[in-house]
Amino acid sequence: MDTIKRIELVIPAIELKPVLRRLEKVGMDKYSIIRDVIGRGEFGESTDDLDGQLSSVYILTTCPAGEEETLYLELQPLLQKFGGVFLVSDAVCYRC
Amino acid sequence: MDTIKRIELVIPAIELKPVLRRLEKVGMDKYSIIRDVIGRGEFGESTDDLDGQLSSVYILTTCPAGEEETLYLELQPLLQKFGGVFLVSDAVCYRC
Amino acid sequence: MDTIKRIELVIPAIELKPVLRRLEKVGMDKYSIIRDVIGRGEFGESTDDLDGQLSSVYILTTCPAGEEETLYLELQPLLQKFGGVFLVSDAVCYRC
Amino acid sequence: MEFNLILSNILNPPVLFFFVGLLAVWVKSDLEIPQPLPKLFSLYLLFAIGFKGGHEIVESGFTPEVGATLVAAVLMACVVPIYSFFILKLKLDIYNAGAIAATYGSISAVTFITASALLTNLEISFGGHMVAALALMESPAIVVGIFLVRMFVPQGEASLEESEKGGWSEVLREACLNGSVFLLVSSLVIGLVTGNSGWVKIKPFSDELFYGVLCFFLLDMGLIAARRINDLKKAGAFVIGFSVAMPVLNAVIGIGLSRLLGLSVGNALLFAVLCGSASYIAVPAAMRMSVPEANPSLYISMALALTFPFNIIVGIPIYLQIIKLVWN
Amino acid sequence: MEFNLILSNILNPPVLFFFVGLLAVWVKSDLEIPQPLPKLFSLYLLFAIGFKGGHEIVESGFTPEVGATLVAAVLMACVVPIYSFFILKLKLDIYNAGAIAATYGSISAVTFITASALLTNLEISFGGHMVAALALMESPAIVVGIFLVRMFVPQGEASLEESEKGGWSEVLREACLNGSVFLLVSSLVIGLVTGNSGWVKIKPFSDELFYGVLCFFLLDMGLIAARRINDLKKAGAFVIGFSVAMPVLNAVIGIGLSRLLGLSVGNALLFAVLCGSASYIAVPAAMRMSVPEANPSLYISMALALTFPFNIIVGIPIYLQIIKLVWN
Amino acid sequence: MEFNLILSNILNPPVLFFFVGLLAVWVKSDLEIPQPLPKLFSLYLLFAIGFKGGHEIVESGFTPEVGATLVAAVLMACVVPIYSFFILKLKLDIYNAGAIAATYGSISAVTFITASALLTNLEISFGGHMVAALALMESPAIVVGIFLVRMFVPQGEASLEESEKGGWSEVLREACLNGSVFLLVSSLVIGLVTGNSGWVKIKPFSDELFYGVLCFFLLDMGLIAARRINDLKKAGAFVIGFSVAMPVLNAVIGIGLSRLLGLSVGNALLFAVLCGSASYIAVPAAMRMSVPEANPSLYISMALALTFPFNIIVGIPIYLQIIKLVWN
Ligand SMILES: Nc1ncnc2c1ncn2[C@@H]1O[C@H](COP(=O)(O)O)[C@@H](O)[C@H]1O
Ligand SMILES: Nc1ncnc2c1ncn2[C@@H]1O[C@H](COP(=O)(O)O)[C@@H](O)[C@H]1O
Ligand SMILES: Nc1ncnc2c1ncn2[C@@H]1O[C@H](COP(=O)(O)O)[C@@H](O)[C@H]1O
Ligand code: NA
Ligand code: NA
Ligand code: NA
Repeated sequence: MDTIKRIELVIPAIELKPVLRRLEKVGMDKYSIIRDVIGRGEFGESTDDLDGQLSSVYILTTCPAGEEETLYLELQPLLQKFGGVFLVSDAVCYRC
Repeated sequence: MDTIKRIELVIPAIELKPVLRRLEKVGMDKYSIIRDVIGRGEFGESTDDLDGQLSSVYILTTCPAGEEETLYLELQPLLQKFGGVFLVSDAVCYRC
Repeated sequence: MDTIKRIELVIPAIELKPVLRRLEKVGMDKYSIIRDVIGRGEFGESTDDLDGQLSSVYILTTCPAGEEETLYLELQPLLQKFGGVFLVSDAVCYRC
Repeated sequence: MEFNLILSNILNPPVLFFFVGLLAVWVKSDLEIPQPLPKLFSLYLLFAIGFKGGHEIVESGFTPEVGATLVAAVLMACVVPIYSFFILKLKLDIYNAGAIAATYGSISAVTFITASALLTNLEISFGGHMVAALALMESPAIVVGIFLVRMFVPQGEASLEESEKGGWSEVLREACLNGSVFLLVSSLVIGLVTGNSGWVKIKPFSDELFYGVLCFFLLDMGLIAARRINDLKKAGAFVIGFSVAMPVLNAVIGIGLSRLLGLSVGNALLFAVLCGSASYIAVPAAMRMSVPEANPSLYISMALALTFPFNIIVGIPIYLQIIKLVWN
Repeated sequence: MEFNLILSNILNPPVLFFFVGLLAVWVKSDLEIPQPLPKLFSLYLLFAIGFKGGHEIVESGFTPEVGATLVAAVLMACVVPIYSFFILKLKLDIYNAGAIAATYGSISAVTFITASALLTNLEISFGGHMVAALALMESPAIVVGIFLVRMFVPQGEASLEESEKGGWSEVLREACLNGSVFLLVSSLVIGLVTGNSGWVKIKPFSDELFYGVLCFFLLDMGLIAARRINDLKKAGAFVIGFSVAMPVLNAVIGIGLSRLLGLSVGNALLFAVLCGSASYIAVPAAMRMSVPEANPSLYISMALALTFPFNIIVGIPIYLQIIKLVWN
Repeated sequence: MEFNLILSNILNPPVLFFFVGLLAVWVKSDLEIPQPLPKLFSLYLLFAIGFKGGHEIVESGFTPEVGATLVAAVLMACVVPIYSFFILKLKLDIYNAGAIAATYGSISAVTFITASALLTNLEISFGGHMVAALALMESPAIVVGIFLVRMFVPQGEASLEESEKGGWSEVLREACLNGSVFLLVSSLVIGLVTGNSGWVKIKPFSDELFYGVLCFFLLDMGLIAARRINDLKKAGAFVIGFSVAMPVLNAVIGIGLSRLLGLSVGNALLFAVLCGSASYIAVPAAMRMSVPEANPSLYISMALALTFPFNIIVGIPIYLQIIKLVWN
């Protein structure tokens, strides 16, 4: 029952592997992934038509307060280059 | 690194287009969509059997504090008529 | 426009039915389900290869403050045995 | 005799797979066919039946019988929802009465396909234009149903809807352009214009796999129907009675019309099945949008969990038996 | 001679596509077959093999050999997990020993299918009742495995489980009614009851596409097996040795039994393959629920990333070679 | 004459289904083919075309013409992006110029398949090695495109990219190992090594369903192309002109080369189509990673919403007409 940070990422599907590598690097090795996310952002529309190479994935993970900064520093170059969303909110974790 | 409002919608799949039109109308033109959501609400069960016409979609978007009201006013007639969920929570946006 | 608790669960797909039964038991009969979630947790990797029997589902539901404890007590044995995540955050519900 | 027909209908693999689906749910097996596989099967079946219909119209030509059948089809699709509505209004509110009426005025492509598989089995011929009749009967009931609701609902209540949905033209457009109808009609037209050379190349795909895909589709229908049957437990005897009696009534009227028009046995059966079947895809989708006040789990479940199995299992052979009796 | 058989087995397109899958992962190609396409292929293969089996039982009739084979099949499915359990308990905890024992007592339908494809290739006949044996061998090991775990785990620990899962009847029901077994048995029964008329209509679908779909399915199996192999890096030599030695042992026992029962060469190979293969779908799904304390990535990966490729690539031709030597 | 060819091309069911897809979007029908069904169709088409190509190379043998064609193919795949780049740089920034150049240097498998379907229709023969040419032409343009971008972009800007993406070896690996190329080449090799015995078993799957699956795939392409056309509204006349003029130019150069090499009419058409088509899958996927500064909706939409329909509808018959004129 800890108060933790709940991190949400929406990133291009083709960036999933490098992003997970960085998540694990900073010790956030528990996460959930929802694939086939579509939407619209600064880089235009993200769809799953054709081969799905423009679709996005949604990643949910948690961390103790403060560590979200570490992750952000790690991910920032990727986010800047390939786009994506990085949201942090507060939550209480009963099991995670 | 702004504090923003994080808006979650769960609406009938067939209402996706009109809802997106209203999102864009109020200037929330960045969003993510997860399709094939099922569940249960006031209007009964939402499933994706048959042709999937009863399934729902989940929409995630963000806005500066205060603007969620504008969106709600815009969506309220649709929500009332076709059902759906409109949740708002606080988040810190590192990139969105 | 009530302040409510927003509950997120990530559980093994094969546990969906018993979990929903318990949700309904404690009166949380409005929820959304996203299937085909993959990820990594304490119990190792959750994938949807083969027949998908190791994939997870994500459940989103809401309740008045305080009732999350009731749900947690109900779900705890399942979570302990089969794994899964139970996160609670604050939200404002315009319609849910 | 009749029992024999029912048996030979039931011993068809596709119908048996429908039972497998029902059984799987009843014994709580975890068998399931996840989306979009059912979608694949239904796209395939619409494609195959449309293409074959188009091809066969080329073979047979456009005769007066064809014309008369198509006119009768549209007529039935408009009239059935009207009398259904007034029957339903006896016990249900206007919204649900309108939505259910539209459901029964429209058709079920899979019921049609199952009937045509039985005919092929029994070596009774039928015309490709019956597919055109199928296509023509899908949408009119939607328009009639919505019209009836708007007629009978007090003015004020319906106003938001109009502005939101763009009124009649929008409804008409959506009724005629839903994906299933569009694919079916397109395939029919392509089957028509590409003639024999197109047919030869498509046949191994659209004809020879047909039976197998139909088995899988009916397996899924069985799974869904069994799950939906629960939705009807709360509904009373009226609703359940309607779901079984209405198809028979409509089919018998269809048989009468077929006799008047001098249709062949095969065409008469398909026409009866079109009249007697109810839509659980196109119409529910339209009603969900246009009459959101009605309860989808009611009208979908009636069409899918009662009328569909009834037609598939006993309706089709009974209609055929009646036709055989009358025609001889 | 033996090498020749291995080669002609490997040069089968389905086996080659398995290699393509392995290779794709090793060279880090982004080739993938997203869900539910693998599910479609497996539903299709179960349907096709069940239907054909049913059809062929009609052709051949129910002989004493058939009865004896089915009894032997259930016997092996019960005995294999028992001796496997005691071997595994030497190095592993009771939960993992039970789950792995169940895995090896059950069967892999795709290994069976690949073996039957090789037989068809070599024009060696086999009986439709072997599919019934396959179906009968899928579930007993689940029950035996769970039973062994409950026997050997101290009382207190298992109590929560019982109350949660509803005890034995629930376990038995789930073991016998998992989706794969249910579809396989249903298709077999439908193939049986619809006889030749059903077969003729289904054949183009279930028989002629079989090889192509098997290629795609094995391609996917290759992709998965290659990814899973990493899970075994941490597992020691005991686990790896077990994954290869156990199938050979079980297959050889199966060959002995076949000889005693006087089975034909084709049936003996299929029986050996059933004994020697391990389940990576039905059993893991059941163990995940009933023995959550065991590590799924261990027992799935053993069956899928070691035993399956071993059987597919060298096991099947070796078993056939042994049978040929003994039978002549 | 030429008009006649265009007509007989258009009256092919697959091309007509492309129009159905376009039409469905224009009339706002809700017809759609959800993922991963399009993925299934494209996996199937690559498998089928690869396997058949491999089989036919066995039949025909490796002649000098084959060798010359393959060399010419790689040459064109390297040269086209270079001159395209300099043309594009006149109006666009370096990133977009590079990405679009790569797109046009690579090929579209479906355009190739549609052309081969027309040839089969007209009973004009062509060699299995053209599939090898297709495979060889898919990737070089990716490397050339990235190389051009790196050459012309000021040093500092590109530095992060290198470190992130692991430099050239990584790019090369990904270019050669993307899923489509990998499956195509694997199927070709398997078709080669399994010879006639493999072909006989796979043919009902890979050959006889081909036309039907192609119809569904082109239906989906029509749906996507119609939706993408909006992305081009903002793009100017230069971009639109390039999307139509470039394929013609490249195809004509391809025809000239074919003449020099003495290719047959069928092979010349396929070579022209390879040169004239643009990639909307493999290359965009690579460019999205390697040149994220370029706008995917621009280069995908050019290739998919303009060049692809142009080739499918009028390009292919025009190229064939030119070849016929020159060859006679
Ligand atoms: N404010 C936002 N809220 C939710 N999702 C977003 C938001 N901005 C971007 N996205 C998602 O992230 C993807 C990439 O965004 P971008 O890099 O801005 O193009 C988009 O396709 C959306 O799915
Ligand atoms: N409280 C809730 N929490 C999460 N999802 C909900 C909730 N209420 C409704 N939903 C979702 O929204 C859909 C439509 O809700 P309704 O309009 O109330 O029938 C349902 O099918 C659920 O998927
Ligand atoms: N901290 C977390 N944040 C997000 N998802 C998680 C987290 N921990 C576990 N999960 C998800 O829950 C599933 C089961 O977790 P576990 O029971 O810990 O193996 C995992 O496969 C993940 O999808
Ligand atoms: Na009707
Ligand atoms: Na075994
Ligand atoms: Na090209």
